[in-house]
Amino acid sequence: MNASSPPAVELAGITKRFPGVVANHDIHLSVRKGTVHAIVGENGAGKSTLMKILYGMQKPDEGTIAVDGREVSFSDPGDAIARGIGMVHQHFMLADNLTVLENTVLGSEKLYGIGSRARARIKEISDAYGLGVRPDALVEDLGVADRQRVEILKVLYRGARTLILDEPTAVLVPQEVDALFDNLRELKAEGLTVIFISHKLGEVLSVADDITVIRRGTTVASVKPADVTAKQLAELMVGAELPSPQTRESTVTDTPMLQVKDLTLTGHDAVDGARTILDGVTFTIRKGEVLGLAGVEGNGQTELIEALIGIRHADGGTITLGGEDITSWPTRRRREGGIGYIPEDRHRHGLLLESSLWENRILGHVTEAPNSRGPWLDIRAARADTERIVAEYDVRTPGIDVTAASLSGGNQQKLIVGREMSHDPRLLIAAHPTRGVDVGAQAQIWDQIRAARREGLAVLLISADLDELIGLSDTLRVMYRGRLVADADPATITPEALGSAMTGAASGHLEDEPRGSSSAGGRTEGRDGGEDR
Amino acid sequence: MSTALAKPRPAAQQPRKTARRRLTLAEWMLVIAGFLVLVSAVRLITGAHGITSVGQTSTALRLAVPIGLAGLGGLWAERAGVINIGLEGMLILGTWFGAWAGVQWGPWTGVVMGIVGGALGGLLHAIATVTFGVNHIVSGVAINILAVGATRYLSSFTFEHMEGGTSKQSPPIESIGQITVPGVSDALATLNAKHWFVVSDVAGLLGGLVTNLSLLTIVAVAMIPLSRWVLWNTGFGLRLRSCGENPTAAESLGVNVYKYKYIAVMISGGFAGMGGAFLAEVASNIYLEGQTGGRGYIGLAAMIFGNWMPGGLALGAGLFGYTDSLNLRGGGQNVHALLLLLAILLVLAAAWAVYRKKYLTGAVSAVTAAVLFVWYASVDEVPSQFVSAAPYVATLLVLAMSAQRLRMPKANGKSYRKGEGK
Amino acid sequence: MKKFDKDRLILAAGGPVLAIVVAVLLTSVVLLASGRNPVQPYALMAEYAMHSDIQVLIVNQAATYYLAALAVAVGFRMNLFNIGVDGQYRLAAMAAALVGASVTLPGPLHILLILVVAMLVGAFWSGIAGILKTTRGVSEVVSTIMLNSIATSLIAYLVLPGQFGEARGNNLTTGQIPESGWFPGIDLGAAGEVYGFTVVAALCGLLYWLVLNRTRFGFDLRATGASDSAATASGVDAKRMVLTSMLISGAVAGLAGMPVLLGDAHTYSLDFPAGVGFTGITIALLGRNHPVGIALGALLIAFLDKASPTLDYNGYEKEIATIMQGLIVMAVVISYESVRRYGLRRQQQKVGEELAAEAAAADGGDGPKNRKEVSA
Amino acid sequence: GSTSTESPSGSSESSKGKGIALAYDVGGRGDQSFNDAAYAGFEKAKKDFGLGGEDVEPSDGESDADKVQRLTDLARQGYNPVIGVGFAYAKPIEEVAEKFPKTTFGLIDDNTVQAENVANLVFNEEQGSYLAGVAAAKATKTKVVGFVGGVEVPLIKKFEAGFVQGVKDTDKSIEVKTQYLTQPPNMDGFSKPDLGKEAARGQLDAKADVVYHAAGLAGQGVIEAVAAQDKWVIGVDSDQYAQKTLAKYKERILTSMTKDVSGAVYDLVKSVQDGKPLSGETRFDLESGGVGLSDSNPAFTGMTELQEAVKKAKEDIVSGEIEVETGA
Ligand SMILES: Nc1ncnc2c1ncn2[C@@H]1O[C@H](COP(=O)(O)OP(=O)(O)OP(=O)(O)O)[C@@H](O)[C@H]1O
Ligand SMILES: Nc1ncnc2c1ncn2[C@@H]1O[C@H](COP(=O)(O)OP(=O)(O)OP(=O)(O)O)[C@@H](O)[C@H]1O
Ligand SMILES: [Mg+2]
Ligand SMILES: [Mg+2]
Repeated sequence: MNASSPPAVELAGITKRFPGVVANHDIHLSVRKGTVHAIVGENGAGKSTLMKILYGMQKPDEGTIAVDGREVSFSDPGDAIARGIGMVHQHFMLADNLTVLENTVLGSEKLYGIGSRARARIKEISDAYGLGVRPDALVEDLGVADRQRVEILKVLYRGARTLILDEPTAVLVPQEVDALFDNLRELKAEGLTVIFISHKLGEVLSVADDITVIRRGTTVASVKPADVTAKQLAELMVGAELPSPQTRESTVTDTPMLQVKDLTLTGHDAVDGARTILDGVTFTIRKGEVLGLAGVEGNGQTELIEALIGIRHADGGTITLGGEDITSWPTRRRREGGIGYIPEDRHRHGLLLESSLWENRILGHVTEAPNSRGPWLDIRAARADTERIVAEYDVRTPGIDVTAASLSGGNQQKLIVGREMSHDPRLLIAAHPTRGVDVGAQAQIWDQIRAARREGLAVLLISADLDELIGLSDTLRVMYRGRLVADADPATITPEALGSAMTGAASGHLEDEPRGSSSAGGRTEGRDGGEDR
Repeated sequence: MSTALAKPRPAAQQPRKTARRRLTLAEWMLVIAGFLVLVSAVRLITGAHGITSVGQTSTALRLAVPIGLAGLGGLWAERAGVINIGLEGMLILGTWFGAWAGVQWGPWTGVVMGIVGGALGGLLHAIATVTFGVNHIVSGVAINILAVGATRYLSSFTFEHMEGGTSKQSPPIESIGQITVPGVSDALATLNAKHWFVVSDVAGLLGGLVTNLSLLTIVAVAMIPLSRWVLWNTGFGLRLRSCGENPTAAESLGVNVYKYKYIAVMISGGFAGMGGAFLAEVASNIYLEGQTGGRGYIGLAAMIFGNWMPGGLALGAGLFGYTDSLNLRGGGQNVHALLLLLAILLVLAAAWAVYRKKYLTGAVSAVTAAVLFVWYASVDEVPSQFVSAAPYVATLLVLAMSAQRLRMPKANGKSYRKGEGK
Repeated sequence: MKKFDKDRLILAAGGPVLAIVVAVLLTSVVLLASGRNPVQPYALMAEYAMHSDIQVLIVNQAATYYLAALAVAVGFRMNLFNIGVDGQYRLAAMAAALVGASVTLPGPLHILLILVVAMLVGAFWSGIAGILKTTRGVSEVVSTIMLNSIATSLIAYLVLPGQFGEARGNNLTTGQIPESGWFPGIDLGAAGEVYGFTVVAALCGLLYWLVLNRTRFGFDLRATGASDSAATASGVDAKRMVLTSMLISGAVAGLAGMPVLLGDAHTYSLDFPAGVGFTGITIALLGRNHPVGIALGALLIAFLDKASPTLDYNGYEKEIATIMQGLIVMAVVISYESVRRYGLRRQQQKVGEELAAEAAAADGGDGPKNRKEVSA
Repeated sequence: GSTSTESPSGSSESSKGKGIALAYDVGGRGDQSFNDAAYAGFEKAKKDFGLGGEDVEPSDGESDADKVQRLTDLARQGYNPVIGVGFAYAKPIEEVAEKFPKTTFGLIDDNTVQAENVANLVFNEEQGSYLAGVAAAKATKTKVVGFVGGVEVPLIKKFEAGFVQGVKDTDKSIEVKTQYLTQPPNMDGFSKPDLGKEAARGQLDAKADVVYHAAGLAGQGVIEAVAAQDKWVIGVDSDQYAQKTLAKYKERILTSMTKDVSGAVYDLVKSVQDGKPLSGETRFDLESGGVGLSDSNPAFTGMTELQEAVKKAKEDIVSGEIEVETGA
């Protein structure tokens, strides 16, 4: 673009401290008008914090912000919006029980009212950028990709000239990512500026005009995509060489550990009555096998896990663990029976945030040694064992009496992994085990899963990170609309081919075509094709 | 308030066309008509003509107003995400301030000051819950205690020294004035007195709504559609509701969540205060210690009953006012008739449950219906002790039948801090 | 780790002390604003409470409050708000008095029977709310409010002379419990008699603590209160837990009537104390659901209750004590919350600092940190 | 430690004492009814005999122990007599009277406690109510009359029983509508005029044209509602025709069933002053004038037929010819 015009956004010397963490330290960033500027960095590097500062949601402790060459000071997002800055957050900022229209006009009612004018304007924007949103749908009825579009719509509706997209692709499948990038290019063509955050380096290299790397809260490099490779970029991010999930020595045995047959689940809710969530799900995991389950969020994976762990009761089908029918067992008995569980949302399902570490060590295993004897808790033993876990799993904490909330996400996750592994599970259900965890801890968790697998553990792995899924699994399945629609061999499959099956475009056995088009093998449904491997 | 158990998530890739099945207007009319026919039949069978008389409806309306106002107070606060169990205290402040100003400067000033008094209680609640992040229920309980102490204390400095007042009671307040729609009211009363099938019942129900209406009642009733309009049809209302659904999202769009919570809780207190003023000025014409008698809690119940919607809470308050009015107006016979009505309704519910293949529910309903019928057949009047429980039992029963469809604002009762959202 | 504990202790004590000081100051402001002496009422009340007979009254009242507050606290620990303690308490006291008056058994058995009836009836009444919540999703807040009023009607019916009650002058009672059903008190001579049941109340507190903090069941209960979703995932049957804790809460509520019934009244009559359940809510909040905290809260409220009459004798309004109660509750919860936040922030800060120091030491020691982690 | 009531002066045993002590029941002073009537007698006696005195209110939800404490406090301080207003004081007085044999304890509305130094001041409310029933029966034109009771307790049941009997004895064909406002221990029925108002409206709608209330403060609502429709209302406890707060409605207050609590308190104080303290049961009935009908409304005194019937009934009750039910 025009080199002489002032940068769209100029951040200088930004420092932001949180209790215990310096999230940003003396950050400098200059974003040219009409470009896509990518910011990369590992988890917890301080990217979101920086963007929140630019968007007025956090106040910097030090440093200045300039928009279009003029220095500004934002006291809340309203000020930033008034300056033409819009942000799509890493976590959706949508009110489920309000309609798309209401979510969109919220806070900017003065622009076009909240009635028909607003609706017309939304249609107009939606059509102009091909977003395809329905203004009167309730947000809770939308899928992730649609929600993503609503978020973008919200920003455009406010007439933003600078868009911040914080990890917009994390929950999208590759095809959806492509569609999003088309949108971004269109926006750029119109002269808008986009700040784009991701740690998926391939994406970044394909869409960005400039790249800034942040490590441990500070800018370490500014590069052009043409000048770097993904590997170089990654090493800039991490400050060291990358570990990899790829290790292939099969430990799969012939003994089935978990057998799921025709599992069916129908949801009843007040909103729309009966609805099929799981439809005849059938699969087997053998001892020493990691079965990876791919799928876009919301296609029944969560419910499948909940049915396996016993939080939900299936309407039909059987679950067999090591030859025993556990279909009618309550959660506690299943856990005592050797199911370990790393939940996808550790804050909601894995931890008592305001309780101490040793109490969190008891959670989920209160009936088992060393936590209790008879009806009594054995606090001394539980504490001792917590010390052991902290040491063995490298949980970084000054002690076991601090609350779980005061640990960082990665360390919380290590505690959970340690806890679940300490009860010698026969089956481990691991949902997004490394989500929000930094590279070091990630490798450690992978190692632990592999080590347990060697000793005969069966693992059901669910992850949105396709590299992790492919790298760790012995077998891959794809779940779509509550059914297992495809399977693949992780040794040969590509993320793209997997992605197309996740959108329902392909089914059956996915062939190992290098750039996996969606030409599916047989039209075998997951239900039938499940048992043949 | 309720700890929701795991709720199924919608499957992402299947946008559902019809999100929520609502009854159409025609279906509603049909349901209402059916109900009226049933009530009328029960009335004719039992001879309890009181159940749909003009007086009954008009009493029900008067008893429902303070509950409805308290409920509206609850609605405004909870729509913005603040649970308000301090409604009772705000109601008490409303009675005191309403009477204190009413005695000196006339009833309308009293109403205004009642609202101000309630809003002060709301302000305190907002300071505690919004600024200090105190548990909403705890703060509400504290406000209830404070309101009792403060009004008693204040009374001994004010009313005790007034002519005709004591430390527990204010002097009489001038009437706020009431209207009766001329002609219509009499005509409906005449029709009602004929005891015709359905016609008289409708006349009775309508008649009650146009007879001896206090001006404040009209104002209060108007607050229901007004609240509905403000909350759902204005930008202000949208912002306010967004604070109860997802305050972080609201914050991210530049909504000052604290401000809206403050406003909402103060309006909430204001409505409760108006309810208090109604109690002191219309329901009776004096302030009396203990006058509110737990109506704040009942209002809260009416609001939950009404699914956090103005129309629903009006229905809840109406149900409560109606059963309470039955109790106060020759309760024994009326409630006896209600037993029959309830038995018939339960038979219908049982049939519906069996049709929906919910056999257990069906069986429970059927057995309860049978018990009620036996009770109905074996006595002529229900003992007064049970009659006085009728409003509470009715509320509990209706809730038991409908509670699972309720949905409260998602962030209701959660503490919110600016800049700490994920 | 000791450092954290000390911090925690200071924080724990700091909250309430700060709060009471603030509440006293605010009350003084109220007194000043109304042209009263801002200090003398406290002096009067403190002086009055120095008397041994008033102390006995305070302790006796505190026993009732303590049990009621424990009942509320069991619910709170589960995020259940049992507003119905009052109804459960009254209904249970009435039923227990009825049964107690209509049987004669040897001493301990008689008392035991009365206690069992009280607990069962209390549990039954709260169980209705529990069942409605677990099967129909009815908010316990609403259902217990309704059940309070229904209990009133039910009691009014049952104590009618035609039913189970008997008339005694203008009063209605359930008949006198024979002496074998009286709980022996602790005679302090001129000061009066401390209810023997106070000891039982204290034991209940101990049991509460023991069950909650030292048993599997208690852990499940606390876990459910701390995070419903995490507890469910950990294998707690949330619905059963709701019902169980509702039943326990009701049973304890049933006991709340026993100090007075077995120690003094020996019958349920129209003037049996009501409203105890609501005071219990206040006290549970004051005591932060901790058995010792609740005991202190119960004593504080009982003190305000029993020492306030002296204000009347000395030309002050007794309502000053009520205002103080409200202000204390408000101030206490605000200061608890502030202190809790402060504590959490401080802890996170410390964790951060210690880890940073550790990392610095490690970095100084051997090579890049990441390498070390992966090889660990 | 010491007890709160160990009086350092030791004056407690002097016969004259510090004056009169009055301990109220729930509601306390300002209830415009029972407690206020006791207060009136207390004030009058203080003035007439030049005595000091103390009146004390109860707290919410208190137990017998608190009442015992209160009475002990008062007796120790040397008050004599010590009067407990309301039957709730029965047990506490029984206990405290034993400890203070030289103090006279007055107990209003209860006769279950027998002791040398306890004066049970009880009223035959049913007798007065009977007269109210007769008056209502004579005044009604629609042959429907109403009774509104505050809280359904035995005391108020007595009012109802006498009233119903009075009506029925006068004219069997008259229908009596009975309505209670609340159930114990919910005492709202004595303090919520709005409930009284709606209940009275219900009875008026059911054609009642004379309504008798025994509902304390809630009765004000009854009076307001009945007066608004120009029907007759019969007051209770004191002469409500003369009450200032009710001046607006006094034309429609036919009469009031008076219960002379004030006089009872005064009599008791007087007896103590005279050195012959009342002991045991003292009945305030029609004969003694402890209960009766007020006649300050000229409209009432002008109804000759009614007056004759009332007079006759009164004579019959006094002579024992008519035995009035108490509803127990
Ligand atoms: N409100 C807050 N209070 C305290 N610490 C915070 C807060 N927000 C962020 N942090 C901390 O600041 C650091 C930077 O967080 P930030 O969210 O900016 O990281 P990020 O680079 O966006 O990571 P990710 O890739 O995981 O999204 C982290 O250690 C985080 O825990
Ligand atoms: N919203 C928040 N409010 C308060 N504190 C927070 C918040 N988010 C994070 N923190 C704190 O910030 C610190 C770091 O948390 P976070 O999980 O983001 O770290 P991280 O850098 O991502 O670490 P890891 O690499 O182990 O995942 C912790 O002390 C955490 O308690
Ligand atoms: Mg992190
Ligand atoms: Mg981020």
